[in-house]
Amino acid sequence: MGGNSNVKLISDDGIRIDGRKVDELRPIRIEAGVLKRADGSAYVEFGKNKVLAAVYGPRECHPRHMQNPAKAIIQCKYNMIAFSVNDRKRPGPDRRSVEISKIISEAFEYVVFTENFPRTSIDVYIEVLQANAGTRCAGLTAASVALADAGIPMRDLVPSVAVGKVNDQVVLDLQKEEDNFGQADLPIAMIPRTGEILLMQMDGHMTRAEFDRALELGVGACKRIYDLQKDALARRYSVEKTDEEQPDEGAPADAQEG
Amino acid sequence: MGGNSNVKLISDDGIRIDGRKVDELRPIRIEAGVLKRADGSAYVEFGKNKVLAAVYGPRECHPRHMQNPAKAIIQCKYNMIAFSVNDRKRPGPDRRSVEISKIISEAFEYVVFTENFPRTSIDVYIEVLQANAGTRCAGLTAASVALADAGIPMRDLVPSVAVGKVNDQVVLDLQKEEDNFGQADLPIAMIPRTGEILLMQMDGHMTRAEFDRALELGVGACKRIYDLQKDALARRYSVEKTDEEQPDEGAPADAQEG
Amino acid sequence: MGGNSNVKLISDDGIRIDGRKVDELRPIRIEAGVLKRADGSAYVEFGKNKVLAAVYGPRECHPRHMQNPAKAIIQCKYNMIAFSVNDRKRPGPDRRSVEISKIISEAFEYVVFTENFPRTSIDVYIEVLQANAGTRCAGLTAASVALADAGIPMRDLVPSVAVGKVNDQVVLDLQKEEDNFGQADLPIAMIPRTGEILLMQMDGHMTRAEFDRALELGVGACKRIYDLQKDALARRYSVEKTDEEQPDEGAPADAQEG
Amino acid sequence: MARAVMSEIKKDHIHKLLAKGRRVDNRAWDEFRPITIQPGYIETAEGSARVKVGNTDVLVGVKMTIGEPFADTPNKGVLSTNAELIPMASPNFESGPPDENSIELARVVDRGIRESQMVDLEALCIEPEKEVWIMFTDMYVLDYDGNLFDAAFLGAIAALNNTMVPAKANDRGDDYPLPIRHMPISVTAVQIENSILVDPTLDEEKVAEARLTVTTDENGDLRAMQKGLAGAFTLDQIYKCVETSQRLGNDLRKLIG
Amino acid sequence: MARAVMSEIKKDHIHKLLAKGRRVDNRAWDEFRPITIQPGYIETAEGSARVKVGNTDVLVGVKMTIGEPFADTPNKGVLSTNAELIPMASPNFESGPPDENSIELARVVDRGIRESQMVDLEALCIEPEKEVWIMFTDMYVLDYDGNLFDAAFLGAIAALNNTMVPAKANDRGDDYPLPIRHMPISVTAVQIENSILVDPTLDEEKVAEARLTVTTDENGDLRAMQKGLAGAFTLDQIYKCVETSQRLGNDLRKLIG
Amino acid sequence: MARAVMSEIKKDHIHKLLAKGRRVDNRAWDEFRPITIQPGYIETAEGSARVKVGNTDVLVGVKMTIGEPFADTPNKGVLSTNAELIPMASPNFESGPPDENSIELARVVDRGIRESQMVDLEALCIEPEKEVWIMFTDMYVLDYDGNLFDAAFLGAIAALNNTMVPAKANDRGDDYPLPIRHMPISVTAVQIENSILVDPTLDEEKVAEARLTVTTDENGDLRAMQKGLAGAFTLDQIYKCVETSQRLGNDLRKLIG
Repeated sequence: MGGNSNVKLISDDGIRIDGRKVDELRPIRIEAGVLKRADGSAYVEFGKNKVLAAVYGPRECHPRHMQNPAKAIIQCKYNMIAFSVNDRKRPGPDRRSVEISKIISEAFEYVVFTENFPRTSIDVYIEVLQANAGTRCAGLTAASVALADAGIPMRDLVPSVAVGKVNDQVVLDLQKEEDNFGQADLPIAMIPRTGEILLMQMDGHMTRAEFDRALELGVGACKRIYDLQKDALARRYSVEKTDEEQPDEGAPADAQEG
Repeated sequence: MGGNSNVKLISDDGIRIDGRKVDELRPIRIEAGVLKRADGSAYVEFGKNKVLAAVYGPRECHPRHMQNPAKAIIQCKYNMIAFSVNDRKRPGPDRRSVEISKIISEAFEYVVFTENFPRTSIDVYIEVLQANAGTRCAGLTAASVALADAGIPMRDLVPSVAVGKVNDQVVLDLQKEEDNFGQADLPIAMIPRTGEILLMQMDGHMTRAEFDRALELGVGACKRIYDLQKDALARRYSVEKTDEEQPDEGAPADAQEG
Repeated sequence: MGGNSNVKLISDDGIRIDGRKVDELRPIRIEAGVLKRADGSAYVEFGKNKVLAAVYGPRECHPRHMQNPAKAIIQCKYNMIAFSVNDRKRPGPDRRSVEISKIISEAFEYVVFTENFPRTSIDVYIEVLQANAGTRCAGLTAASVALADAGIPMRDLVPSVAVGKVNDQVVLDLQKEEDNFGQADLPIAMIPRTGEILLMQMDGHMTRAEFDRALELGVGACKRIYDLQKDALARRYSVEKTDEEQPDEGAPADAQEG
Repeated sequence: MARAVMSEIKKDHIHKLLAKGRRVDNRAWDEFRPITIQPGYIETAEGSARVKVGNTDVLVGVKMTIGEPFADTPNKGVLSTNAELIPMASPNFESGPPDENSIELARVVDRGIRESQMVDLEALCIEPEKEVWIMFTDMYVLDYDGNLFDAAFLGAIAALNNTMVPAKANDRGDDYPLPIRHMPISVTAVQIENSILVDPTLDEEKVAEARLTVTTDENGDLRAMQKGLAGAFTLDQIYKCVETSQRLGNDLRKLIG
Repeated sequence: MARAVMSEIKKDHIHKLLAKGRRVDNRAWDEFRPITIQPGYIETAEGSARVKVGNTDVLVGVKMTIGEPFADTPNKGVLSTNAELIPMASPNFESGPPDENSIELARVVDRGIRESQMVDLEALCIEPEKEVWIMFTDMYVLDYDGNLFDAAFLGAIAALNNTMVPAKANDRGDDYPLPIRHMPISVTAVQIENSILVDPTLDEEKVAEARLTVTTDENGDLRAMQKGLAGAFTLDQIYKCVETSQRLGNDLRKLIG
Repeated sequence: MARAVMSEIKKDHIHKLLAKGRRVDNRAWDEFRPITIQPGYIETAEGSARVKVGNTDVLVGVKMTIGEPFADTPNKGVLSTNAELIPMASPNFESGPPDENSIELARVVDRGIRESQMVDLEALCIEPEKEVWIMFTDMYVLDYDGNLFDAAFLGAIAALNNTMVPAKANDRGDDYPLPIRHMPISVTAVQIENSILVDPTLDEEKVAEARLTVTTDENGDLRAMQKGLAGAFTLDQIYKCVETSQRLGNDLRKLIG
């Protein structure tokens, strides 16, 4: 958040620099099952963001002292690759990615039926290949599809999106320039079936009215992303049926529904 | 030790820049039982030094390969917090604190009845909140009280003080300017009951006669600090009796006496 | 490899700057059993290279998850000490030494009868005390003698040497200036008894004909180094017999022969 | 900081009391524990404060040095915020580099200071592109009994409020107080079986399903939020937390000089 | 990357087929799996390529910044090559700093680029002793099914071939393509019970006794070699690998722009 | 370096002999093992020495580079001392960054050099506040059989005594010997059941209750001390150690050039 509201990012007609309206999402593309080795995987684009997610597990949990005898632990690692941003990012976790990994892990701990897999670890890897603001939301969206692709039972899929404030207006799904020069950023993730908020962060400056409007916009957008997640899994499932002739293997579909 | 004896730190009347005589300690304040979570704790001021010590244990020793089947191990960590010195100190152990932690751990290994608690670890944390020369001695003095406060049986309390050489004179309990521009530094810790030396380091330059005089001064001062340690524990114990009505819980007093 | 063929390193008479012919080794000195604590050890000089190797094991393998229930693992650590090179090298492994350690470990995994010692580790330490090009070959040569000195049964001793290309000529056993300004470097290690190549790396630029010539030179030189390795072990063995009067303790000799 | 296990009996006790609308220490759901703030606790720091919220004890210090600005903000001072969950404070804290818990704590406090524009960073520029003040805020947890976010944030703003820029010692003119523009306050609540409880103790945190920290300024505007733990909040619960933060923030703000 | 254990049945299967001169996926001993190269895959990089060799999937990006040259090469750009075997790619890869496997991979690719003089490093000097271009080549393994050396090397040369020096954004004149002088290609073969197999799959690697990577240039000259794994090669096997690399290298070279 | 366990039989043996006033290797209580010093052992170092004290074998090298002085000592060279307890030297030494034992060793040697003002650091200033010589003393333990402190210290002073400042190679005039002002010598003794033993072997160290290193100069003045291990010394024992150090120091000093 540069907090610099002098940079004009929204035209007088309410059109943003990439041509979107204030309540419009970037083009979103979701594909499930894009990697061979991982137990589940997904590829997501939110505009110019390119994000891969892979899931391994439930598998034996190392180191052993981290095992929970009552349930699986979720270990999510969010990472930006070195050339995903303009200035090369040194490989390895920085403080930002440690925090994001933690809050995404916590979010999935709630939706995955972890009690089904005691003593195991479910490992979720999110790699941001190309970044353009909103990577944690794109990553969470991708990881959720990858978990379903891995056949891991969940309460629901988890869509995620950021809302923000730019030029004193509440806008949906900030891209890079808007994020750099905007006034507030509010990433959320939700459980569509119950309407509960699973992840929420905010920084910048919003009045109470702006916050309420932002939350409303975000919740609406999450529902649209949810549909795209379900579509991707449905395509994946139908492809699998055709390709591999396994009409009985319903794990991804199951996962998607509950 | 700057070794620069040109800076005049003692007046012709034998008075030091903070008004003390050469054989005078700084004002010392000792309080036992100052933290809630720790099993034992103490707060110590030596002049402008402010030091906290906390003890956890005897508790299970991790990692397991460090366990000693015959006795407890003492793991002391001495640390200066980032803003305890003029130039901010990066958090995390540096070589100096590693060495000090080691020699303090060794000192306590001798006085604690470690054979009473096989396979356990007794963890001693010393945090220097504000530093003004002599922090290892203040820390050791505090840690000893914290061990007693935790009810851990010991041969004796361990008082500690540094003696030094400034302007070609042997002086007790150097403060910061004296340490920076002094000619020698000799921190010691002792077991008052037996008169044995438990910790001794020296650097700088001392003749044999100066060394003998320094040792004599230090041993005398340790006895005075010992009394203050015992007072602090007595106060703590009487407070506990009043507050919590536990006239039978004699651990701190026991520890203090043996 | 500077690849700079303008620096004249071979005279018109085919003589190199240290007086050698293109197919001549540097003076080589090999001594077995030079350290007391290690189970086996060797000291090797290739010209100005000074290299020590020590072997510990077979011994219990830590950490346990690295144990192989079917055989011993070989853990070789190649290291250059801080003042072995012109610009002080920071202590600790760098990427180069990690790679060299890996390929040397792999080489010895083949020649040592690891299946004789399941679940153990055989630890090989190579310390380059003074470096002058070809240290990995000198180190491998030393380590092989140290393994034999430790009485560890092997298929064969492993001699090693580098061949290179300097001033468009293929030359044996590059020293430092030749390595700095040469055009190609080809370190090899072999099993003399079978003629097999156990280690091979190459960088720079060689035609196919040059490569064939280099390999031929290297194989021939390895055989000469092999003889020196056997001599060193024979001397070590005879010394031991004399010194310690243990005519029956044939481990080093056994190792040497099979 | 693996979330420590707690006895089932203690857990039940908290749950049963909550069912009757009560807390273990008899506080109201929106009541903080007693708070003490000792500003200027450390002489070697440019600013400092020791803050106790109940038994939770945090020491915060501010150090300032001169350095180069970031390339993209050539006329602004630099802020660096660090939290140390030292093993002195809890049997569950371990020695070593900051783990995910201390990183999250530091980053949430940092955003609360930075994004609220609490400190006028432009006033910390000495010469654009060349020299600015670098401000290190280090937070040490000395005794841990829950609600670190609010205790650390209170400590940080109290320490900043108390900081003198050491210009004189650096040959840059006279010392002056750190230019403070806003006074954001964070209020943290947890959700336990659909109840919202402000300023949770450690025992309450262990039972809690979800945590929400809301930071508001003197106008009641939102400056930062952070949801934590594995559970979820309904929208109504979020609105309740926001309103509580606005209301209690005003009371807490009065505690800072 | 501990060499993962593989079932005895799978192992036997590979061995039995090999005895009949066949591979599990019906390829000839000197046949690569299908290769796809997507140059320019990442917009935020100065050059990039995503390369698949069978199921092995590698993403390579090149970033360039301005920095100081090394003291001993004052008029040459600096090359830095890094490989990340991220845990996404294999259940046997772990998070953390590069281990010996990624270091070996990075160094072999680096030497293949550097010692072959593929890039004209002198053309990357801006001002001798002062300013040169620093070129970071980062290779990420996304999906691992064997033969990383060749997949990563193909990715690296495809990305370099595709790299624009970002002079304009750095106020150093107009952008220009990275000056490429040679086009080395690496070909890796393994030995299994005295058979030589090019482009091994992961299963073949697990069974393999020794590995040899040979890098040749457009003239068929040798530019780099690396022997790996615990076994040994006869001289004849080495000559066979060299000749195969020369022959297949010419085919692979055509895949790059 | 966990203090290795030793067999009870060996322990008893040492104790029984001591009761009769004898040591396992028949030395007197105040007698060093045979000492050999090879100065200039390494050509790539500015100074070096390999020192054996009995079977304990230490290699010390000195490297010098030009760098900036510390702000508080603008006219003095910089001294950096490092000890490596490499796993070659003992089955109990492990690879990795310096542990507390090597740090203590390095720091004790460092203070012995620094605080004794052995080297004239002002003569290592090239231009105040700008350029001084940085002197790295690296000590490698090659074979460990007790009394590292004295072996390492002997190695360090022998190497320093042998060091030529590499001015010529750095375009700073002619090379010159490092300016040595004092020749401090450390003598280490251990206490075993109230006996004092100088220059302990590894077996003696394992049995020892307390260790004391006393460093004295050519005038018999004290320059550094370090007490180690878990036991305690009486004042009389300390005086005895000091006097022994003064006496033996004079003998050892003769071994250095």
